[in-house]
Amino acid sequence: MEILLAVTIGLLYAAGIFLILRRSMVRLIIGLILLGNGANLLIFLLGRISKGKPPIIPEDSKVFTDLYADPIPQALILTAIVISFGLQAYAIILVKRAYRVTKTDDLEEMITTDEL
Amino acid sequence: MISHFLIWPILLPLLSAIVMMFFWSKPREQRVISVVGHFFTLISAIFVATRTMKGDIYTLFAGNWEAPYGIVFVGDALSGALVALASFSALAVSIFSAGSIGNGRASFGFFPILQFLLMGLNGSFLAGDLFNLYVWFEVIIISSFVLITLGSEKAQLEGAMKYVTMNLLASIIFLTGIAMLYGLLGSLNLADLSRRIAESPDIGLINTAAVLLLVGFGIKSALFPMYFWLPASYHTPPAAVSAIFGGLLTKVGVYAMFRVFSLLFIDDPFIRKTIIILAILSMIAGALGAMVQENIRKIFSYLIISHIGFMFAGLGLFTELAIIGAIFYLFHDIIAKTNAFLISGIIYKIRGSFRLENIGGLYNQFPYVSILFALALFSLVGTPPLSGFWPKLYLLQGAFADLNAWMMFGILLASLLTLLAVVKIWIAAFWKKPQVRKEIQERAVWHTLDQQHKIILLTPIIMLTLASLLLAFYSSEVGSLAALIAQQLSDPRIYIEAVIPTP
Amino acid sequence: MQLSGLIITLIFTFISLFILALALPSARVNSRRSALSFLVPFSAFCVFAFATPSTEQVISLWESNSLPFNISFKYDGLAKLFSLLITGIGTLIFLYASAYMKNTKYTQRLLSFLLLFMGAMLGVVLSDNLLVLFLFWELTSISSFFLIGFKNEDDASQKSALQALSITGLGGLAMLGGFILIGEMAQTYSISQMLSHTDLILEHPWFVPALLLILLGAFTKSAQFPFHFWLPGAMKAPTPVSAYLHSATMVKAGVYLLARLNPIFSQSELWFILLTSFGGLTMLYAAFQSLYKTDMKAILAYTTVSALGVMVFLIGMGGEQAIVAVSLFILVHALYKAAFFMLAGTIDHETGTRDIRKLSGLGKSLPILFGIGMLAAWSNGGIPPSIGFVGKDLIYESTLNFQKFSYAPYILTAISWLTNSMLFAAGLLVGYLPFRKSSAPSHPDVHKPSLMLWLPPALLATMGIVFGVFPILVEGSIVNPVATAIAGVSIKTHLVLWHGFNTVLYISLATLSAGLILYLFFQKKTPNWVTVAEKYGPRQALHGIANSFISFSAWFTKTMQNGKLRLYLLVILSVLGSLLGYVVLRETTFVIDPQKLSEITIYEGITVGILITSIFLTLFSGSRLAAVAAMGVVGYTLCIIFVFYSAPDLAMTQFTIDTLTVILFVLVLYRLPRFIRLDFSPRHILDGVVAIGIGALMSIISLEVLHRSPVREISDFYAMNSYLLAKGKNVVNVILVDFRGADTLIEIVVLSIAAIGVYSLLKLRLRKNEKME
Amino acid sequence: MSVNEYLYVVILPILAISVLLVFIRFIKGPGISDRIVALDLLITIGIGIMSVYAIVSEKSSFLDIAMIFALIAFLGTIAFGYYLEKRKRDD
Amino acid sequence: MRSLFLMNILLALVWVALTGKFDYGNLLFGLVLSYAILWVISRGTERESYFRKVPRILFFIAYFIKELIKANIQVAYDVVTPKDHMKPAIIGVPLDAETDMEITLLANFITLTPGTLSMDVSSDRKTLYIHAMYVQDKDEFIRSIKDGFERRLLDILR
Amino acid sequence: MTDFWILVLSSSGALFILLAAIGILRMPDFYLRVSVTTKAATLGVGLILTSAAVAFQQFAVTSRVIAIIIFILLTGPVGAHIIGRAAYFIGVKLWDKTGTDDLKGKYNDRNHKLK
Amino acid sequence: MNTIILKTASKYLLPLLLLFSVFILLRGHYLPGGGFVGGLVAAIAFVLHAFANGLPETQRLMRIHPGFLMPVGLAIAFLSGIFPMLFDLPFMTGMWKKDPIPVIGSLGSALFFDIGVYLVVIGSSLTILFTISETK
Ligand code: NA
Ligand code: NA
Repeated sequence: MEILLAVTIGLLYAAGIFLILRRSMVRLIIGLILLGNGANLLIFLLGRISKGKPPIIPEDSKVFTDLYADPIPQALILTAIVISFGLQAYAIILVKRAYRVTKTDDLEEMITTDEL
Repeated sequence: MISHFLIWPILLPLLSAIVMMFFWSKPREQRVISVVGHFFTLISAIFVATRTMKGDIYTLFAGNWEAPYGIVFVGDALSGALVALASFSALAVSIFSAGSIGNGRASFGFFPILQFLLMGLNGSFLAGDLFNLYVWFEVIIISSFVLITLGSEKAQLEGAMKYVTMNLLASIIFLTGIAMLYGLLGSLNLADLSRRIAESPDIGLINTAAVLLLVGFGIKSALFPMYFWLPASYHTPPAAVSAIFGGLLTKVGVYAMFRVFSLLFIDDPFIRKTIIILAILSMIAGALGAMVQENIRKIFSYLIISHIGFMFAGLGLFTELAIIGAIFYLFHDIIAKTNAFLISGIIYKIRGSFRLENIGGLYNQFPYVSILFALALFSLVGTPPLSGFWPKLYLLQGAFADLNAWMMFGILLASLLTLLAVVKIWIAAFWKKPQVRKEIQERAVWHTLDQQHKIILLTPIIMLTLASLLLAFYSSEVGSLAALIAQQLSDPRIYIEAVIPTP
Repeated sequence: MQLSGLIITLIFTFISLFILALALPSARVNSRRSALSFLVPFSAFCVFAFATPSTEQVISLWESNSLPFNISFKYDGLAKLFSLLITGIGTLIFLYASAYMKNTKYTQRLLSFLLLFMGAMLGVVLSDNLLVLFLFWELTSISSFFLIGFKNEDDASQKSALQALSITGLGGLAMLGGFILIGEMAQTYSISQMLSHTDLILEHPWFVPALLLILLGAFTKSAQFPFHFWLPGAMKAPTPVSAYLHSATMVKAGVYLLARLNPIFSQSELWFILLTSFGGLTMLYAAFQSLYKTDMKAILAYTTVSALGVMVFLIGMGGEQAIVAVSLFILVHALYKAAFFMLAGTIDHETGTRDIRKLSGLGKSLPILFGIGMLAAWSNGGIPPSIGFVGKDLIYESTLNFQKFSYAPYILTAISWLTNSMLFAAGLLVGYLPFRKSSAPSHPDVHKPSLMLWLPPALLATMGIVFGVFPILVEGSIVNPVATAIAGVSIKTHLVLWHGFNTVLYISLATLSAGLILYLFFQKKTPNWVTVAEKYGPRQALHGIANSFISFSAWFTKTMQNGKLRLYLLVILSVLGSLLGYVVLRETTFVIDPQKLSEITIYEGITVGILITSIFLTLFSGSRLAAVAAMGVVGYTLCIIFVFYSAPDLAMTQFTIDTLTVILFVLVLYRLPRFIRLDFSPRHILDGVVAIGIGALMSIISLEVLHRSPVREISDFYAMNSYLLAKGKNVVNVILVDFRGADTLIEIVVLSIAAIGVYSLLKLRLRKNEKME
Repeated sequence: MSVNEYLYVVILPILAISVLLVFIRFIKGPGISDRIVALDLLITIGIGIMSVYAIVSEKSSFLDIAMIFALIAFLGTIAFGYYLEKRKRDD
Repeated sequence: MRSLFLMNILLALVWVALTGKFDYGNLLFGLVLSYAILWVISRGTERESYFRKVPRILFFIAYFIKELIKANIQVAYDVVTPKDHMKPAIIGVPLDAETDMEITLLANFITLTPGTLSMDVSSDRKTLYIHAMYVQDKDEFIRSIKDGFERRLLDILR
Repeated sequence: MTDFWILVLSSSGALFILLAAIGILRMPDFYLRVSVTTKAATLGVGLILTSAAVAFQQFAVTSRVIAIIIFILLTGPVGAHIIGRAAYFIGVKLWDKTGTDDLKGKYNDRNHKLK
Repeated sequence: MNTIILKTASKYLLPLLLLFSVFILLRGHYLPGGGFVGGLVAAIAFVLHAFANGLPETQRLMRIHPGFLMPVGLAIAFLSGIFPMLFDLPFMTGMWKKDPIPVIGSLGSALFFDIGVYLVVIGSSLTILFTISETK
């Protein structure tokens, strides 16, 4: 399974990168979101995966009696997800505003600030 | 040493921001709270700095969970100094903003976000945990996103598209590096990581993380060839925003590089060499860019890139002299760049434009202000005995010790080109006959301001120039502080021992 | 010793105070205050005149504890000569300037910059520490920039100031590089101490670059060919500035530096070759050019360049006679050149022109000036009994006795003779031609200049004769100590005006006759090739280099920063990909050990299959909404994976956030245009290669990491203490609100900022006057 | 065969096949509305899978995720409906 | 009616608390018990309708489940067999239901049974448009809806 | 006994879900797909959830199951209604064998008000 | 969207979802859930209501601007973070009331912190979504 997930991670990165290299702002944002997903999955995978063992202490005990999945990557991803949500929301709205103001979705037409 | 005081430079901006959010659409109250908040933050930051510069390293275990289990805030000499400098620059910008940011932006969160930005900066400097550093970085970038687009002018939005994209990419790369390190070492605490890396057999894999962080932080600090977002965007927001960005944002990347590459990644010749090459190319590429720009803020923007190269050069060499040079330059650059952009703001108020062809005549019209500006600008250049000169001496010595001719060449060439770029500004904006153009005339509001308002706008520049002069005047002391920092950076054991004492 | 330190400190403090005093009050003319400013250089002059130089003593004022930057001074013969010139001529210049600039705006600004400049020059010549010297050196460049550009609204002034600063700045920084090199080689930046470590420098592999860098600094400052052109250009400055900077002080800083470092470098063959060739070329070329100038200041500028060439040439030759010759020549030249400049200035001041073609017969109306001109020309020409005559003798003596290579005496003497002849002719053009009897005087009823416009040059010109008659006045007090300092060994010569009829005297006579001939036949119409030489000469060459450098900068900047985000990202990602690729290829083994991996069940297979399909759907969908929906599916599938692998909190959050993101998109999307069609282009291949490359690297790296055994120390701590210490059973939540609660606090800050950002992006509409603040 | 095995061997595969089938519809479309319905159905099946998973792994907390799924799938559908309505109106 | 319902639940909870046995069986028993008690004490008052409605609701649920299964089988047959027997149509059904609650519940129940889908309600709230899979005869369909779900639903709600 | 109910409930649930899945793939037009899927899936998921309640036999689990079922019953049809009507006025075609269309022409094109 | 069916449903869904969100918030320390998800669910409840009834109606219902919840939540989180400092404990140290209470479990500063998170999440997501829906 790890191999499959590793390949998926690779694909998420590749797809994200391919999309951010496009001219359309919408694709750009989607690409960034895919990259974010890739990074989250990477944290998850590299924190090692284990099936059916949520890191929740059973009701009747005070410590784990069984094996449990590493909770740290989960907490990290959770934080990362929420943060990316904020950033993505902002980016999406930025795209909307930029489109309204510049009248184009084509990033190659937004070059005025780079001119001498 | 457990020390509550480390948290105040983080909490005070947060507190001020929260209070301001309760005064959401009351710009007048916000301006006062902003300045007061920044002032107290500065006090707390100076408190931190004066303690850390004695050589002790202070820690604060958030939640009372000892390292490496909880999040630890660490104040060593570098962190302390940067917290103080950042808070100082922020106070200057805050005063400037109080005088220059109109009610439009002020009633849409400008001031709270300025506080959040400072909070993020101070947090980054004090973070002793890699993931915590990531989160602080996010605070910084989102605040900067908002500040850079606040107002939604066309240029702002276009610049922000690039700024946002590249910064988000950098964050993702950073996060990827964190994933690698956690996967390999099972820890996030910097000291703990350092300890584990020293014993790890997987240095090869750890180097991939090093590369990821190099690129991630490289983008954030506008290192060649990852700087594109900077000249595309820094000249678009209000001058106050450019100032705090120019002074502090890229520096956090530099700081993070220093922290991570001193503590975590052991000496890998390939990576060191890469850093040196990119540093030299930054110096030159940035300076070349500055040479040909016609917009004051763009000139400064490119100079940021060029001067980031100086700091990275020190990091790449990583000898004591080189680190001293880089750290000293870092201190100097925070002050000088903030000041430069604030000056551009005043010039805009006077002439209504940032473009050189629209300015002129300042020297004859405002001789004393001009001399003040000249001091600031020549500090930026590094004309001896002003502050930028001293770190370069260390760097040149360091480069010689390494027999690195290219680096010496880069530093000297970049210095020369910086001089020429600034002189170009001087001639065009200060000497040349003033250009009067109808279409920009209405934006030149200086003459409509009352005396008090003008003083508010000039105060931060005087503050920063004085600070710059102090850096120069006490160059020997600053050098000693930088030497202390270099010593702390060169020996991770000091840091580790402070954070996770051996029982 | 302590006393000298005190005195030097006092002098600098004094100067600084006066700079402030002049600069602060107002920009308006305040002639009384400006007139008094001459007291500063004058009192300093007196101090220097009575101070006894010492070759041994170094006065240390301040030591840096982390840099080799020690403010230490040394007052030896060389320093004394220059200090006296700087303050002495400075005094006269201040007197002259306050008269000359009487009705000009911003006189005080000029005087304060002059003072600043003077202080800097004193610093240069007194410093014993190379870095301190560099500091003052740069200050002279900066202050002269302000002086040359004094008429700051004038286009030509701006240009020449920029030109001067560019060249001296270039040289200065090169010199700094050279200083660092030799300082580090010798392990000291003290010039005095360096003298005992010359072997360390000469034997270092980087000796040649170090020498070249230092020479670049000295040559640019002292206007050696091919960097000479900034000096004539700098004549845009008001005449007092020209007189000060370009006769006695700034341009001689380069010569000073060469003289100062001569003991260190003189053993090197390269030193000799470079100094004599550049010096020789400069003196000939500039002297020749001076003959074809019509502006008095231009003539003087070129002769100055030529004279600087002579000095460099002499230092390069070395040997006792040459060193003595240069020691004397520095003094001589300063006296007559400053006089000439002030003379030119006064003529200009009274007649309004400096063009020698428009000036004639002034001797009648301005007899005093005529006298000054003649005296200066006397000295310049080396006609007895002027001190110039002594100097010229010494030059010829040194060239005649030079034996380093065959024919050397002939060649060197010939060059000197030619140069001197032309310089004499040029001197006549300035000092005699405008006053020469004329049937139609150009300015018959010109005003008599005020006292301060003629007294200073008159004093200087007279001194040239006085010293000639009594060379003893300068012999022991100046020339010998200077020569000793330059040579690095004790020199004691005896200066005499009259050596009898010898070869040297014949050559001197030949010089005078040749000069007279040149003067008489000097061509009013400049031959074409002279103009061409200037036009396509070094100035054009350097301008061309500078211009192509700027074009290159522009091209480079535009190419890098072409505005296209795609390019930016591609560059960044290529850097990432190649660095990462290199490290990964170097380090990884590519072994997959199935033992360490878990098996794939069919559900997981299907889940991942859907995930991958959705990724492709997102990639290649032509419809935006479909792409967004597919992206949503990607998130949902991840969520299922989180469910499979024991992360319920994560699954919940991922699912919620994914949906909200899709909703956000949906709310925004209908305002956006449709996708541009995804036509295939070569760009896609490039992008694809980078994308797939990095993707593959990520896969490889993750598999590699998975082959290492995990470290669970911290997780185990959390698991153990989650309930016992933090009273929660959902460890993930306990991490979020307690173990790593600080992260969460920051995170909600991020969310708030993002919300404010969205709000302001959409709601804020600026009023017109608020657009840029 | 225990209940768990049965769920594993029979029920989950059926659900997995259902997911595949629906996903084919999702890919095929043709219209955006078809995709939305397919997505909604996918999530609904996801709730089923999670319930089964909860039984199999004896962790009732998966039902919580199911709850969230149910809730949000609805919001998604509403949002898409909103989009379709807006888009038409603004064309 | 509402107060009675609340009272019923409250009493059941009190029962659970008294017995201290917190599970569904006990709660259900408590509900039935308190229902019975309430019914006894409310006989003859106008509040009696509550006690008529509860059985009706139960009947309605049974009816709904029956319809659900019946229709599901019909659809299942159609879905599984290759030949399509559908005869779809969109039919406007005139409504007797008036309040928001009535209309919404009706529409939802119709949608929940296979083969029918409530498309929309007219602005005047007089017509419910239903997409149905098997419409042999329009009037027959309308009648089946009105007599089936609508009547039973309104019986409960009114 | 418990196991039996789990088997029955989960099997029938899974079958209904499969039915919905086949239905969405096989049905000729959008409206028919919605028609088929909403209820079959709702029913199927409801059954599976019930089997979970049976399996755990805990108060907390059962209440959650009930909550989810109520929620699904409440939202499923509303969602179908929303998406169905939206599809109608963006012009998603009806199957060509569709008989009467009482909605035809009743929507106001501008504000989507239904006459 | 102009449909009574959705409007009616949303009227009942809103309280249901809000209740649910608080439930999720409170149980987070023991079972999956917590401030984030809880806040998001609450936000979704209002968003649904807004979709059905139009934004003005929802805003009228909420009475305050959702953005106001952000400083309130931040302030609660901030205070729960500095509260321990009054007792000379480091920033954000968890402090607990001795005896647990039902449903929630132990009452402690972490819970207040989570409530802060909850409010900020509601405030920010609603601010984002509402602003977007409001703006053309
Ligand atoms: Na967190
Ligand atoms: Na949580």
